[in-house]
Amino acid sequence: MSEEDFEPVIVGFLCNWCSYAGADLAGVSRIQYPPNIRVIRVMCSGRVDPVFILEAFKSGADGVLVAGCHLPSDCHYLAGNFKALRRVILLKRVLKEFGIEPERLWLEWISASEGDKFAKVVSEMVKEIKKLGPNPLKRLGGK
Amino acid sequence: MGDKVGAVLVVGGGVAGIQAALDLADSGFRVYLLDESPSIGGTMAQLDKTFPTNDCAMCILAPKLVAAGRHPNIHLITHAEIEGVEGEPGNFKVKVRRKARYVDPEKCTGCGVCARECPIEAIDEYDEGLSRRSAIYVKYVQAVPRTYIIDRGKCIGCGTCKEVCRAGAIKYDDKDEVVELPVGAIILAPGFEEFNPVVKSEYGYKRYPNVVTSIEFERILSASGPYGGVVLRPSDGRIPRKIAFIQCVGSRDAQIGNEYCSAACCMYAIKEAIIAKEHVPTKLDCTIFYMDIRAYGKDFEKYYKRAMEEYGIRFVRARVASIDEDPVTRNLIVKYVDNEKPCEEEFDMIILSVGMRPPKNAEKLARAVGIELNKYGFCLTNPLSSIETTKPGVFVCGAFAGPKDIPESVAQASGAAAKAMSIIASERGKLVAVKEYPPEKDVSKEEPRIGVFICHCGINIGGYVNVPEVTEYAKTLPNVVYAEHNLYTCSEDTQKRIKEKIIEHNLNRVVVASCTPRTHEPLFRETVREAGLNEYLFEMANIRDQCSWVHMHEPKAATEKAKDLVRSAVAKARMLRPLKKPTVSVIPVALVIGGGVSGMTAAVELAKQGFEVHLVEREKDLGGNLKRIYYLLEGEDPQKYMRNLIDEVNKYPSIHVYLGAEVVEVSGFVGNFKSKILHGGGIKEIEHGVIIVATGATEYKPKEYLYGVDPRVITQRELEEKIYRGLFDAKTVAMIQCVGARNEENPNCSRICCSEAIKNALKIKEISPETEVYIFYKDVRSYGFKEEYYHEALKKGIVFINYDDARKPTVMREGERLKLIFWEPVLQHEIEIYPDLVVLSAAVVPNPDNKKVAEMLKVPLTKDGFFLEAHMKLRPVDFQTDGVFLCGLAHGPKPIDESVSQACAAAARAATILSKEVLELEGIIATVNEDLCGGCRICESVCPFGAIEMVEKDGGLVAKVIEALCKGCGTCGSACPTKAISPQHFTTEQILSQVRAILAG
Amino acid sequence: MEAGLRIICFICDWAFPEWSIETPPNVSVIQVKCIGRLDPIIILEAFARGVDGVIVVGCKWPDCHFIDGSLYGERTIRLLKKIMALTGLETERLRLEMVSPIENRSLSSIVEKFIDDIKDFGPLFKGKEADKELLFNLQAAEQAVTWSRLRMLSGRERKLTEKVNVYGERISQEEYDRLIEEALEEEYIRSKIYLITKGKPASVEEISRRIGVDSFLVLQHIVTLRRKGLLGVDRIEGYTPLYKALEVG
Amino acid sequence: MRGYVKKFPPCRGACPAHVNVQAYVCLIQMGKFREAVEVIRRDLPFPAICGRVCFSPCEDACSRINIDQSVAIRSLKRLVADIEREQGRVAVKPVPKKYDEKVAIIGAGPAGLAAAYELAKLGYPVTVFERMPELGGMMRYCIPDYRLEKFVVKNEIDYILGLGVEVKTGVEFGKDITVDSLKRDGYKAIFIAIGAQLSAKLNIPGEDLEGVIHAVDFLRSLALGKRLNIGETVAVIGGGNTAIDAARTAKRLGAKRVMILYRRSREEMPAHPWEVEMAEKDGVKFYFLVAPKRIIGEGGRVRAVECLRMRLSEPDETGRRRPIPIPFTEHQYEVDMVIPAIGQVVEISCLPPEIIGKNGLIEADPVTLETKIPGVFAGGDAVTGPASIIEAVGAGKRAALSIHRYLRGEAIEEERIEETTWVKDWSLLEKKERRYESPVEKPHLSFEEVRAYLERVQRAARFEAFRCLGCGPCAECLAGVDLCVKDKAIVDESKCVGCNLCVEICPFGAIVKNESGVAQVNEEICKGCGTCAARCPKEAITLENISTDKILSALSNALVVRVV
Repeated sequence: MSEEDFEPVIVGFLCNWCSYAGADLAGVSRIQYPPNIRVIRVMCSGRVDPVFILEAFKSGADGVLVAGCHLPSDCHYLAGNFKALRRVILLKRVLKEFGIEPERLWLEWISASEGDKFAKVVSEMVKEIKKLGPNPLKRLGGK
Repeated sequence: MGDKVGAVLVVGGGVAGIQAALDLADSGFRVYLLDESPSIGGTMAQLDKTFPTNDCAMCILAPKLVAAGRHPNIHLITHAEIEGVEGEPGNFKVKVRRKARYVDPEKCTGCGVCARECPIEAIDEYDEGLSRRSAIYVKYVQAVPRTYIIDRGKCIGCGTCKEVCRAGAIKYDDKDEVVELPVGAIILAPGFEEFNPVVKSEYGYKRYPNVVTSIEFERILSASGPYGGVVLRPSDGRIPRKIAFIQCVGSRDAQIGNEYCSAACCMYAIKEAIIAKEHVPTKLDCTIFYMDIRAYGKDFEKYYKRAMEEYGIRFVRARVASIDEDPVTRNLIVKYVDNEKPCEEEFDMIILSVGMRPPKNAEKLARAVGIELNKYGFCLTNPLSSIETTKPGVFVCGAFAGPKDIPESVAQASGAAAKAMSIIASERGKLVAVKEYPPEKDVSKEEPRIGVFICHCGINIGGYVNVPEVTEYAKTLPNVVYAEHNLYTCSEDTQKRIKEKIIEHNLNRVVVASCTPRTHEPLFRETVREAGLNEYLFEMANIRDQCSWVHMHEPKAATEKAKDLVRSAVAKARMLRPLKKPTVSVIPVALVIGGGVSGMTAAVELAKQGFEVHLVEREKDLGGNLKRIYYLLEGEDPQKYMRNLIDEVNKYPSIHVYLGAEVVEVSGFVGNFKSKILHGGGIKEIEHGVIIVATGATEYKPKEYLYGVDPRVITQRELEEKIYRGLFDAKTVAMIQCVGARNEENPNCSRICCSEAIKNALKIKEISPETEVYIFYKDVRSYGFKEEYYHEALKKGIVFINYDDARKPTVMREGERLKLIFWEPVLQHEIEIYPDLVVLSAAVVPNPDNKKVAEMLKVPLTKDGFFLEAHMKLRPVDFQTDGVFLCGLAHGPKPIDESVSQACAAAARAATILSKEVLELEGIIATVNEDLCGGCRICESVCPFGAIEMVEKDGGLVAKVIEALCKGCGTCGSACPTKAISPQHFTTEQILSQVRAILAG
Repeated sequence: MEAGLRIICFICDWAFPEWSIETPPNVSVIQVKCIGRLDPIIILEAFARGVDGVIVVGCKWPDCHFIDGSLYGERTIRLLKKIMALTGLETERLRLEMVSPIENRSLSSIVEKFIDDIKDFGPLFKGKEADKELLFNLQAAEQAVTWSRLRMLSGRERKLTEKVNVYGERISQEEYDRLIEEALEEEYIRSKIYLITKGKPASVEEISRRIGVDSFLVLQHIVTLRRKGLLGVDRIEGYTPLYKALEVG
Repeated sequence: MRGYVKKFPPCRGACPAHVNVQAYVCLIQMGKFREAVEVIRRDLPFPAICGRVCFSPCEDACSRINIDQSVAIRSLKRLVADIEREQGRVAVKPVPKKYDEKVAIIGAGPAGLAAAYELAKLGYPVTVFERMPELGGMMRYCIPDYRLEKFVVKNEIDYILGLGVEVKTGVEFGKDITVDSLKRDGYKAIFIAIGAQLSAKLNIPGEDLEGVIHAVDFLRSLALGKRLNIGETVAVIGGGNTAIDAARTAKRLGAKRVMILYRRSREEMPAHPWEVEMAEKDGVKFYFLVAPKRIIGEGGRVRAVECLRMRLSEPDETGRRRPIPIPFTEHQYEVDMVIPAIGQVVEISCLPPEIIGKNGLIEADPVTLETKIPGVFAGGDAVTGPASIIEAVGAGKRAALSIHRYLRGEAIEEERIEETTWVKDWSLLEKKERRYESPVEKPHLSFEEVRAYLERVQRAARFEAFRCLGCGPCAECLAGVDLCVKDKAIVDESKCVGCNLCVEICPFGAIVKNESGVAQVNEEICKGCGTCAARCPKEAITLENISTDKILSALSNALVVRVV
């Protein structure tokens, strides 16, 4: 598969209060971005269990985006975003062992008024993951 | 006396108005929330970030907007004004003119197609003129109500909007409508208007494009603003390298008649400078030209310090004489005088920190309501209770009562709500909407039968996503037994249809694919509930905001994505379980800790509303700090006020006062606390629903300036006592400010000392005009209208001498005389004086008991030991722990009127709980599978709300969720190693099934 | 024959019987059903392709076969003249002639008169550097009339000025002209910005220099274009954001 | 027979014979005069006749009236018919007989001949029975020469006969032949179109005096070549077209004074206003609100007519104001001749009694023209009472269709012409005062003048035809689809936002918004002018044929050609 043909699938876990709202704002402002992302809403980025991310990669996601409220104090639940940060950092290490490039996992802070940032993050992520090519687990045959 | 009406009119839909409305509505009153503008939100909705936490303003405001918009007891009346008020407290008749909007709010879905097609452009007021909007518009994207409005002045009547509106919401023949609202009380919260600096022509505003106002700069900073959050110079779109803020533009300016201080500008300028530095990718120099930095609020001084030290923002104490533009570079040359030296400095951009003016229609409003205004045109209030206007039954909050920042406005708002409640306490619950639902069907044993409803949203979705195709696709998904598509799934008739289809097809799960659940989930949940299903058996797929609108040029890909999203929603729907909203009963009794002015006020306000109160005071008598305050700047007699307040406390049999008592143990949670009071040698156990912390604060006992060594060195409070007792006789008095404050040890400002010093100095001049008074200060923080007294003091010849930490005055004894040496900054010379009295403005320090109380209540303290509220901006009297509130000096230093407002606010917030027999809690909370729980306590440690307790079971420990405290964030679920704890509605299985479904395409 | 000006004559199918259509060789006649058919893009494109003059011949009211099609056409020409003035084109290079079949005029004389009147202007493109500017201006004008704002306004001109608007009011011609001229100027500048950034990302100042519009105004238009989703920040170079036109499908 | 289209432009809809006006006017625009006549002949065998004497309801319906004046349709028709006649018509060939069923047509007036024409075209053996020596009925006998030359009538009848129609003249219905006899003779269908030949009587004293001659008889006698002594003063009684014809003929025959006595006022006159105008130009005097009471004779011959003054009452149920005599207002007009022209009646004595209606007319279904006797149809004046040629032609055509269906065993009443036309709200158009002088509208010229004029007006005629707004869709012109480019607007629904602009500006109301709020073009109405496409804010409308791109490429072609 050539780089141009490859359309990555990205799963996004967005926290309800900031990032999901930011993604909505991108919509309201009609900021166009590539249609590669599929969003799953969680109440807090702290809810994102590493299991979710691993399952996404196992199921063939080419990239996973976790987005939450800005550090330090935007979190609706006080500090869920810090927890997300710690988990993602740890998980990135683990991913390597699974044969998945850690660059496929992104963590971003996107506030409710950063619609354009959300669009930008998605666009960049698609670009970067296109460079990485498809999820290696998928390449190995198992989907 | 006429019958009372259990409704309140709140005028002004800014953050203050919204807060007042929510408090009233939550405690059983009908609220009419009126705003002149077409949507609520006020000035706060325009802000980028808020100080001192740098929270995104919209992020924290939007939930309140939404809550107000959908509250069954709040009736929004936007684009309206008051024409007249008749009647008396408890029973007013308010004539309200609802201005023609030309859009039917019942029909408008807020989809925005009209605005996109409208050919007429107008200045966007929300963006302060930095961008354009259409003649048909909504104020901002998150606006509530998100109902469009036609700007009749701009509209040319081409008819396009009506044609493109598939919802049929446009009505060109709309007319103004005058309605009469019966209400028991009125709360005025019309906010303020920014000073228009065109008047200050020397600053070149509007002549030089790179001179902007602070509110314009707020929009420039905002990601949703004109420049997308990149700070740009309006003249050429370049990112500035060097910007300056000029303070007090339109404030503290006798020339233009605005003598008062606008109270918030120093802080917002610091905030804007910090945010600008954060937003600018390159190096940005920020300079703030100021007269005094008035960072007097809680944790403000720290913020100010951080701005200087961490961010390197330069502060220059100088009044700027003029600004000139370099016509070539359009840079701005600021002329100012620093240390008597005329200086010139070039900047890329200048931000004028504009002050607050009374709202545009203040006079009209005052006439219509029948209240008086002060000389500046703000609302005239009682100096000791600044939420009361000159008309009984009419209260005020927010900036209309005088310039102030958001937390104070919010506190005042809740306070005003309490005042309103007490007038019509007897009518509580009489005018609120009560809804009857059919019994809930038990679907637990059924196979999922999912109905999918897919919205065209006019052309918003249907124009880009092949909706019929997605519908057909949905029909092929497992467990989907029915699917259809609608022009507008949110329309009233579709709600009816969904209900019919649920019954017709015996659906037990419903999926709607349309817009965002953030705005529309409650509506559909309600519909599902009305059809006899548990409201949590509903799931949404966001195929508009996150699909059709963002992939407008890729209809094929958008359609595929919509299918994926629907598939994911259906997958989750399959796993949905009905949830019960847990309830807790409420004991309608309050415990107030502290018998000072705050505690007493809170107790009285609650008693007025018919609640029982236990008021616990450690000392032998009531009154707290107020006992030692004899004068007020504004001239009122505080002692009389205190006596009246104590009388009132004693008047209510429902207030149980425990003097010389102490709360020693508290257990339970909101609605059901149990406490022990040590009183008269015995322990009394009480049960109550809420706690109000009003433990006050104390005066710092100085170690500096020979205090306690020489009797001629006293504190302000001691001076006040001396004057009151007629013992004052001194020819020269030196006052030293910030003793024990704004230093390493206690970095915060004590807020009241400047005013106290001015008060006492003026008093001295009154009784002994020939006495010389020197005040040594860092910044004179006589914020708001107190600035007037500063002016008066200056006029009376009181000498204000600035000092900084590097050159503090020194006090020493020279023989019998006291000698004070100080650096005179103007003369650049050291000077000595020999005062008869040295008066130290000692800091307000936290009550040493705070720590004990905080531990007992499991509530946090700030670093310096004051209580830390739930949110510095929007929840100033709440604790993060539900059911516990705070007010007065326990929260931080503040003058009496602010304490009174806060006390009322705490009472109002408490009333939102006490007024309910049972509290209904959110259903999305965590539950524990005890069989799996290993008792490792990880969940307990990660829970930010202390909602998990460990209980014994079969000899081991297992986690237990305290339902009343859980907020459903799910952090515990992802941390739990055995997956024993699971947040409902976002369970691991549910999310994993979504993940798998999304990737199964 | 000496090289004459290149002229295009748009003529309504009904204005002249076919047998009477005779024009000099340097005039190309393009028949349309009605001059109401003439999308402003067509005429601007004609100029952009190097036509030196365009004459439009339609039916005088009330002879239009499409009742008021020609009246719409007339308004379009009025709009076009305003646009031409902005692009720096001599407005005389576009002429509208309304004829009635019963007047029995000859097309060739109408055309010849036109050619005679504009011959002093010479060819549109003079083979000089300025041609590039003019071409760019014309392209911008074409872009401007492609966007819906001008079309929405001009399409409703007759309704608004001759009948009444939705509020039952009539908008005076002066008021309408003011509106359309304002919109025109704005859309024209926006089109230029759009076209420039379509080529390669550009900063406010580059654009300002390129089109000779104050950078202050350029930024304002960029704000609007961004709001409309037509423009985005490409990257920031040093202290200067560069903008790029967004592809619109 | 070709199928009927359902929607007509106003002119065609208004024409009782539904002549395809727009088509032939369009052809005239193009200078295709012969084709134009052919198009007329599809519906009407009498282009020249109707071009002269038709009361032209088409012109009354013409949309152009809303702008200035109607297109001079009748004159155009006459022009092309005359040109064809002058230049020599292509010889008519008999239509091969396709069917065996013989059809008898009683009466060779416009109705009978039109029916014969249609049936012959369909391939039926048709026989026309006529009592008079010449064919043409009222056209031949009752319209004066100065309005309708006999050779014109003959020429057009010859055309019909050329198709293979058998004619039997001098055969009197009811006497020489009857329904039964015809059936016996093998005629499977009969069309009775005997007209209204008898003059209505005044029923006043003196009606039988010498010098009293009823208009129809007067005109018919002249047509038969009789010489009449008309004297110096003639009074014509009545206000219809026949009265005018009689009066003007009398004038032409040398009467010094001709007066028309009419019991109502000018407004109520049934005669067409232009006929009245012409008569006045000829010098005919009009006396209104007078009704003859008796005719006074002297020596058995008319001397004077005594009249009563009338006044008009309130309008009655027919909407006309009834005249009421004013007592004691008797007065006399000295005259040499009185020509009552107050209408004709059907000669019912020859008819089978079962088909005679109460009002002295034949009773037949107004649409299908069936009578109570199966296989017997009736139409024209005999059914409607005195009416016009074009109405008679319409009846003939309808009868032919009915007979065809009857003979073919089809349902007779189905699929009749729906006289709907497209609707345009003309009230939106501010009508401007504009007197328009048609270059071809010169009917008051003498025969010779007109003929000379024709030569000159050919070009003018084309301009006149240009005035046609072409209300119907372009496909109206079935003569030559290739002659002009048919086009229509097409909406790209994915681009349309429903702004309604196209709906507002479409001059023909061809665009509506459908229930999903998207513009929808009614192809039948759309004329492809492109006014919408040039303005659609979302560029959602294109034209099927001549898209903007096509024009742009024409542009480059034009330039390429020039460069070469």
